[in-house]
Amino acid sequence: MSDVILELNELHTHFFTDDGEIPAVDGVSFNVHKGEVVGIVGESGCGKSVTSLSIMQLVPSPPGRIVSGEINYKNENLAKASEKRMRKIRGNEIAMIFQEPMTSLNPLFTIGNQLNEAILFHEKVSKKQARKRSIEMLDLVGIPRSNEVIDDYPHQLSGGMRQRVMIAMAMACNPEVLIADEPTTALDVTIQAQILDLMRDLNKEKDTSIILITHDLGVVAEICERVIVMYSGQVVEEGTVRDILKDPQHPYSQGLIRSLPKIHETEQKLYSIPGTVPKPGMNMKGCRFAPRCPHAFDRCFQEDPELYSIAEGRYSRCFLHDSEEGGIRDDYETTIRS
Amino acid sequence: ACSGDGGANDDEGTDEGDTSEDTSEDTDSEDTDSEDTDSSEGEAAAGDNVLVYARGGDSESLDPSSTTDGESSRVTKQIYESLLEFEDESFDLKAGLANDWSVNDDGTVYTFQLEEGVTFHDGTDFNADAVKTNFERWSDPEHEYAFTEDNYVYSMYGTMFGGFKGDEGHVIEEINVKGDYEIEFVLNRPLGYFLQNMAMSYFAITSPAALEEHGASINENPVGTGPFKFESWSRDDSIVLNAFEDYRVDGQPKLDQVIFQVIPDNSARLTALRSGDIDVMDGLNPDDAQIIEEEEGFDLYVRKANNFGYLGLNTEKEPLDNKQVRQAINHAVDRQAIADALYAGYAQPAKNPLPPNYLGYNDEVEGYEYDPEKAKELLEEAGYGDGVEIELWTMPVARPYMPDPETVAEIIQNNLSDVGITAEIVREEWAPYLEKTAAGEQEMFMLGWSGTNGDPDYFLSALLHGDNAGSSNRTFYQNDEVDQLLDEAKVSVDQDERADLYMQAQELISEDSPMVTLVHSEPVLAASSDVVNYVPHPSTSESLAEVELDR
Amino acid sequence: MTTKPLLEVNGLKKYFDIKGGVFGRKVGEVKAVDDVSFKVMKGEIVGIVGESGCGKSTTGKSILRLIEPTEGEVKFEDKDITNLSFEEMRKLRKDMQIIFQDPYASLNPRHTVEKIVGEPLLVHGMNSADDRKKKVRELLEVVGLREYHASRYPHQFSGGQRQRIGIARALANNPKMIICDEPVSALDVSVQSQILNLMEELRTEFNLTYVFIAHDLSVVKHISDRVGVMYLGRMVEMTTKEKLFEDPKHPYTQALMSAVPVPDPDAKKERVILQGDVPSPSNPPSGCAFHTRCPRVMDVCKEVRPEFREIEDEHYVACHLYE
Amino acid sequence: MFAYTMRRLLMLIPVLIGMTLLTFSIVHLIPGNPAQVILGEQASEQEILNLQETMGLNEPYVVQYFLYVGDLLQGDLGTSLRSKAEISNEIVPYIIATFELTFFAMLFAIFVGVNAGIISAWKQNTWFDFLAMLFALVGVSMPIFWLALMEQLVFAQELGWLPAYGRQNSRDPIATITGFYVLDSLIHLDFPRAFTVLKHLVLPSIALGTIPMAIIARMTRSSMLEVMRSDYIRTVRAKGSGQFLVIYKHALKNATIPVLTVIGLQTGVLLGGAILTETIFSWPGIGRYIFDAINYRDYPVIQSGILVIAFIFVIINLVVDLLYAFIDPRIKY
Amino acid sequence: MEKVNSPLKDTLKQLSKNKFALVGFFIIIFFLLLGLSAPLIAPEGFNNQSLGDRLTPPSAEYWFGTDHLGRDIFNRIVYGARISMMVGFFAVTGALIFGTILGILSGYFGKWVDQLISRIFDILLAFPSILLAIAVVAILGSSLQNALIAIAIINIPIFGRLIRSKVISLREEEFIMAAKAQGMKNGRIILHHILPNSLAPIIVQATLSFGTAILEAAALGFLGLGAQPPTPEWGKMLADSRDFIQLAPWTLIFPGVSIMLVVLGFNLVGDGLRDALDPKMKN
Ligand SMILES: Nc1ncnc2c1ncn2[C@@H]1O[C@H](COP(=O)(O)OP(=O)(O)OP(=O)(O)O)[C@@H](O)[C@H]1O
Ligand SMILES: Nc1ncnc2c1ncn2[C@@H]1O[C@H](COP(=O)(O)OP(=O)(O)OP(=O)(O)O)[C@@H](O)[C@H]1O
Ligand SMILES: [Mg+2]
Ligand SMILES: [Mg+2]
Repeated sequence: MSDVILELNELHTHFFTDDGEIPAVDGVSFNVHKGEVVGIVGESGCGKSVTSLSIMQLVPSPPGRIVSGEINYKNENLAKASEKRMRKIRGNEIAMIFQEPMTSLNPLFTIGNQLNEAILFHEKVSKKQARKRSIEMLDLVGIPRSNEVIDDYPHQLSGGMRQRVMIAMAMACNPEVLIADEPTTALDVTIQAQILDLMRDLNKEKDTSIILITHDLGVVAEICERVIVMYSGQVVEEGTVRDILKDPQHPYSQGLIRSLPKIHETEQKLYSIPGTVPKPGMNMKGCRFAPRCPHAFDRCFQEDPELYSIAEGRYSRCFLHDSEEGGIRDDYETTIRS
Repeated sequence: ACSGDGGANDDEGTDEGDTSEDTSEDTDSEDTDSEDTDSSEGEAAAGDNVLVYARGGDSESLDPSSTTDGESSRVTKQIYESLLEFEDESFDLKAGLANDWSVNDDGTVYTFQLEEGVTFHDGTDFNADAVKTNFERWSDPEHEYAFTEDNYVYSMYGTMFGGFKGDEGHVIEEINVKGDYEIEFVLNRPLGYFLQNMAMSYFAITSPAALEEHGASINENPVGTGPFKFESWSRDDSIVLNAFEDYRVDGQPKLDQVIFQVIPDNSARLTALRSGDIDVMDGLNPDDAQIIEEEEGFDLYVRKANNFGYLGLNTEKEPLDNKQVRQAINHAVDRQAIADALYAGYAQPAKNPLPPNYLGYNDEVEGYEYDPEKAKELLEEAGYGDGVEIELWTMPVARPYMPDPETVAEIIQNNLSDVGITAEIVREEWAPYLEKTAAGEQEMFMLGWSGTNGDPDYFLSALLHGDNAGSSNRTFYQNDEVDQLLDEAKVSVDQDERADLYMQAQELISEDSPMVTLVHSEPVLAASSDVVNYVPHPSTSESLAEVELDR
Repeated sequence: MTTKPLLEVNGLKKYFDIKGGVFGRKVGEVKAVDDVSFKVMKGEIVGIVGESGCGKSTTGKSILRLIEPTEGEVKFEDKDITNLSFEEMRKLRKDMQIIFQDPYASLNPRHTVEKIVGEPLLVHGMNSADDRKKKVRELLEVVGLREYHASRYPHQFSGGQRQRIGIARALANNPKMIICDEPVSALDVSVQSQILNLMEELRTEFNLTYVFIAHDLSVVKHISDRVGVMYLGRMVEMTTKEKLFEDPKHPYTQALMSAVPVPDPDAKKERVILQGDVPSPSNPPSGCAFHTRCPRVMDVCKEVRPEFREIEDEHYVACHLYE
Repeated sequence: MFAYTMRRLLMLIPVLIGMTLLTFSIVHLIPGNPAQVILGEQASEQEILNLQETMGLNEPYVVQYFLYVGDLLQGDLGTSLRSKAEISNEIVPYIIATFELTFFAMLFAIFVGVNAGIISAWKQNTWFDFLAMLFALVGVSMPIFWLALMEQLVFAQELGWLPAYGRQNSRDPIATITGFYVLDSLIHLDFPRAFTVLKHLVLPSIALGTIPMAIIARMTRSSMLEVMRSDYIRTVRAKGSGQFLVIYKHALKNATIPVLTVIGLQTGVLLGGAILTETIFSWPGIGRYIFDAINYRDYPVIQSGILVIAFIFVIINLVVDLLYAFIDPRIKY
Repeated sequence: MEKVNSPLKDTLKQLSKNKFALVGFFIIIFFLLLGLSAPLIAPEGFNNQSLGDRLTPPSAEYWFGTDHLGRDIFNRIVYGARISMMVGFFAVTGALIFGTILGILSGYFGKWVDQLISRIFDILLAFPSILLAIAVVAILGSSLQNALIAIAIINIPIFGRLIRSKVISLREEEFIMAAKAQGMKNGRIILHHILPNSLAPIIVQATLSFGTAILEAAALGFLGLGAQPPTPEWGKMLADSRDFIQLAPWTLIFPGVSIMLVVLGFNLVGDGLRDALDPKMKN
């Protein structure tokens, strides 16, 4: 595998609200390699967005704050970086696109204006040059009539077009890492297919690392190489796409995959994970998934399981992998990742 | 804050400022282009000889005859002159535009000799024709200068001369021009106060040429013969008058300019005076008089009383139809307390429905002492010993004779409750108030009367003559004896005889007590000590021709 | 399954006016539903899929006359309900129910569960409070909630639980048919299956008929007996789910199916990526609405609107390819 | 944009008709005979009748209304009963005086309000935010006439820093050109005078502008906070923008829309508040004009004054609406 | 075990955490109690003239000094609290009732009903409110009661508009659609679904309007168009004392401060309520 470009280490991001402290990201660690597409999946509220915002240092503050942990980007800890430094990095080195293409563009400025900005922030070019680049970027993301669209306002574009604009904006300065937070959730399937196609191409062409956040395992299967499964602010499993989808290890991942209706198979009854996703900030003793877990035993309710390494690049946060418990795969060495 | 040393253009500036008597052409030509040079002129004017006179409200109109508004006559008094004038501090007569006058024996023909060589501000001559034109304009609604279509109304003329041309009561039969400077008024019956009328500021003479020129906008372009000529008027803000160089009296006016500044808020006006922004302020809050008196550099002026406020008692309504009840109420009201509380002492408790310095004022009348015990006795006698409820109508607006009617009502209410009369305060808007009190719907009510021509008839007949019941006589007081006395006095031209008749009337009225005469207010004014020769006239408008500034 | 249709929709149209111009007059229309016809048999689950804005919800709501259809006929148990009076329709609502997509917006935030579920009972004549209380408990039980939930407010529930409350409310008066407007699309995957299972159970238990609207093909496929595919306010294909998924006829259906991402890294499939965007329903293309994006477009498609025809047994398609 | 403008203009018609109806009926519902009021307590019955006749008060209401509207359409507001002058001429200097005052009051309100709002939003939950918002709340809780009086007490009477009345130094009246004294002084290149005029504007502008200022500050703050939370602001920041640009380019423009509405509505407060402030500060503006007219029952003036103020208010709100369309490209018609 | 709270309790809890709102609440309670216990605090009443003690400065005997009729300003302020509270209450209630009815009619039924009502609101709102109030009082005559009516009238379109827009947005909500789908009648939908859900903004507006109503009443009183003497209405007290600003500033300071405090109290609570009811404001 090529070099690690971004590494999260025990990241804790908490929200300090009237109702108490909410550990939205509760010790997340993973890394991203150069040119790789990493997927983060998990149900709503499990902390995917907060994780990505933390990387960008864009967690709404107050009430949110990175409490501890490191975000190492090319040997620099972004968690400690100054706002000035972050401004240099944002958009230039690490770019981000968001879930809602409808609201993520400022309705009062033209597409061109907003695209130029992305370039002008980071490069010393004239307005004219920036505009030229912007048009090129629009062409790159497959927007027809780019030299007209550039003077349009966001409301004149469809959702898919706007998401393309967002991607163009993110790619404008050739970032090393592109974080895409549910880029297709708001789009129709046929449009989603277009966007995923586009992202795949960009990844190939520019060798940009992509962190793709989604709750759709299908999307993950389409374009990701590696997958991180999150549950309630924590990483519960990590592995390659094939590993996760074909051979999930964590009971949560297992349940999740079994509960999907399959389009190419017919089954009478769907599997379903009992119970509901815990509310963040609730009583957090023991494994977060224990109350819904079919394998749960006493220890799960007492102790917090660690992220066990169960194979090369393969991790799962479950006591079943603990040699002491005689876990299902106790032949793997159980080293603990920091 | 006077911003003018005027260094750059002192040529023109000082020229005009210092030598106000000579070179009339010079200044005339300057006047025509005064628009452009106004700021430099302003600076010159801002020098020493500009008087700023601040008052609470703006003039309604600068056509003196078509308004009854005191703030208007305050200004028109400077611009216009009448045939006769009042003496400085009284309603005694002196020469005005007419330097001599006479009346025939039966009091129906008045002849006036007019001042010669007088010009209006527009340069035209003043003469007998001008006088005739003015009187015709007022008396004849069809007259080309009557401007009836533009809502001009000459109500003061109607009141003073018994109506208009063609009306039954109209007293002026004909006006004859006897020569350029002699004019004769023929009356159809004698009128005891005809000459008084001629001195009223309302009947001042406007230039016929100006009437021709300005038409119905004469009210904004006044042209008279007075000591000051009109310069500009910005509504609800200021009226600027400049000295009239050709004024008929040599050496007058002494001022270069008078500015009438409107400052409605009493305390703001006082502040302005104390900071030197203005020179004279009308309508000083009586409570503040003390401040002025104590403060260095300011003088307090007291205007003689020319009005009185009263608590009317509707003599047709029970229990007020009972004389004893009316007398009881008279005894119950503490006039001195009202004078003190409301006017800080700048008012005299009133015992007659006539201001004290008037012809025929009867000082012998005893009046009613503040005596709650007596009042209770009287009530007892009248059969209301157990108390009685009476409505007390309060006027909703402040008038010169009653600057704070609400407070007075409250005091009276308090007084009455002391003697067992429960007064319920009733409020009506001003127009309905007047309408309803005229219709006699009220029981007790507050109102007052201000003098205009300084003649007792204007007070006594209007308020207490039986013929006027239901219009200006709102107490519905009717005493044939009184009526007869008033009628006689009205047509007599012998002033001593008149005085005697009025005195008798007052005796009777006091006994009948159809009203509680409250106080004669004496308005107070304040001025900077720089102001010299300023004499407030009881009629509220005085000429500023002789006023000087000594800075 | 009986052959008698419970619901019959014929030529249903719903046009929304677009206001504008100087006088705020009507300047155009959104053809949200444009001539849709289908039948639903008793006891059947008919799925309707299509992309966002294609008129699925409008169809569902028009059937219930929650919005007044512009044109067309809706027959419920052989009775044309498009002309019923307000009061008649109100009574009929006992038999026809709807479950909404958004579990957060479809429950009155100020009412307790008790009131939410009990209210339909009240308005349809169950006046005794005790009876209602009992029935509410029963219903909660049926949808997998507890008795103590009755006194709570919607905001105290998770999305899945809320959707259960919505279902309980729909079931209150033992309806014959329920229109489910994307009942699971707002839910998390792990909860989605719970609800789908529940709905299937209820269907057998209460002998219900569903019109199941969704945009997720796999969900529709899982639950439906027959499936209709909509595009731009029109039904383009409708058949049994087996036929549809094995042998989609309409090029749009084919593209749609290929675009659905499958959570299987090994699934090798031929991808048809459609070009361009969905046209606006206020200005739909002439002829076949899909012709602007169709990979197999012919000249005739631009001119003539294809008829929605039965080309095989129980297989309806609106496409010129099959003429 | 044209269609939008036209539509907004056409929508004005029923409002304007309603306004004339309302002003007309208000005035005719006021009890009391105007002739009586004009002539006062010392007038005779006959005089009152005569005046009534000449004033046309004896016509039926419907006739009076149509005469009124007919005149209005020709720009004729009637004649003042009090001054006998054409109201349409007479009213102009009053309107200008009020304009000058409200302009500066608004300027004060917008400048201070918007900036305080921005800083508060930016420094949310700091002591500045806390104080500014408390101050703003006190500002909206204060009776403006009381504020005016207190200003007079403190700054004019006790400290003597600022004049308590009028528009200018009364010894030295300006030669008006436009009627806007500040402008006129500048045209005359008379800077000391401009300064004096400005000094006269300070207290009344503050008195009048305080409530709008407070409301604008609060609105700006909450609108900014909301905008700052929005997705597109996050997008701008994700592009690497600095705070300043985020706030003054992206956020402010978006936050402006609700603030504009408030500004539009606050002009109404200003115009209404003018009645109170203008009397206290002896400002010869339209508020005082109307108030005096009410006391005098000068029907045509009350009618016209209220109508003119409402008309100005409606026009300002129209302008605000058009500004929206200018700022927000989403508004098409 | 999770606590079960109704939305109302949640709001109150939220509100009680807001220090500003608490302060406001206490101010209101203070003045309310002051007004209620006026006869106890000032048994001699508010109109006890003692002309000898005119315009005495604050002292141990007269805490807030006396006015131009020698009346104890403190007593008058205490009684004035009653009036202000009453004005606020009746004006707001009146406006609320009529505004709600009109707003709901207009919002729920739409079409010409909406057109008519909205146009009327437009016209009323085209006039600066104080002018409209002055006009109404001019018609009805100056009295506290009429001022109250005038204030209610000028507030009707404010409530009406608010409720109309709320109803229109609610009408599109799915739960209203759901209620219709259950077969509910319009009356029930309005009463049980629309009204309770429009309550939040109405309550906030009502609280804030309480404050403005007091201010408006004071303004009318100040112009002499509201309460009539000897009613110790604060605005009227200010008007009466205007001439004594240099001589006896206390006659102006205390009534003014009282008005400001009460209004501030309502604004604080209104603001707090808004924050508590608006989830967007929550952190
Ligand atoms: N501004 C905030 N204030 C308080 N809590 C927040 C805030 N933003 C996020 N959270 C909390 O952090 C948790 C994680 O949120 P996050 O947005 O990362 O979820 P997610 O995995 O992206 O979910 P989704 O799929 O819905 O986008 C949530 O449960 C939420 O309660
Ligand atoms: N009340 C309305 N007024 C105007 N247009 C409407 C209205 N309701 C829906 N539309 C339009 O009708 C079309 C169909 O809407 P509908 O809600 O039926 O789509 P849908 O298929 O349910 O979409 P989704 O999957 O997003 O729920 C859309 O273009 C929408 O914009
Ligand atoms: Mg997210
Ligand atoms: Mg839908």
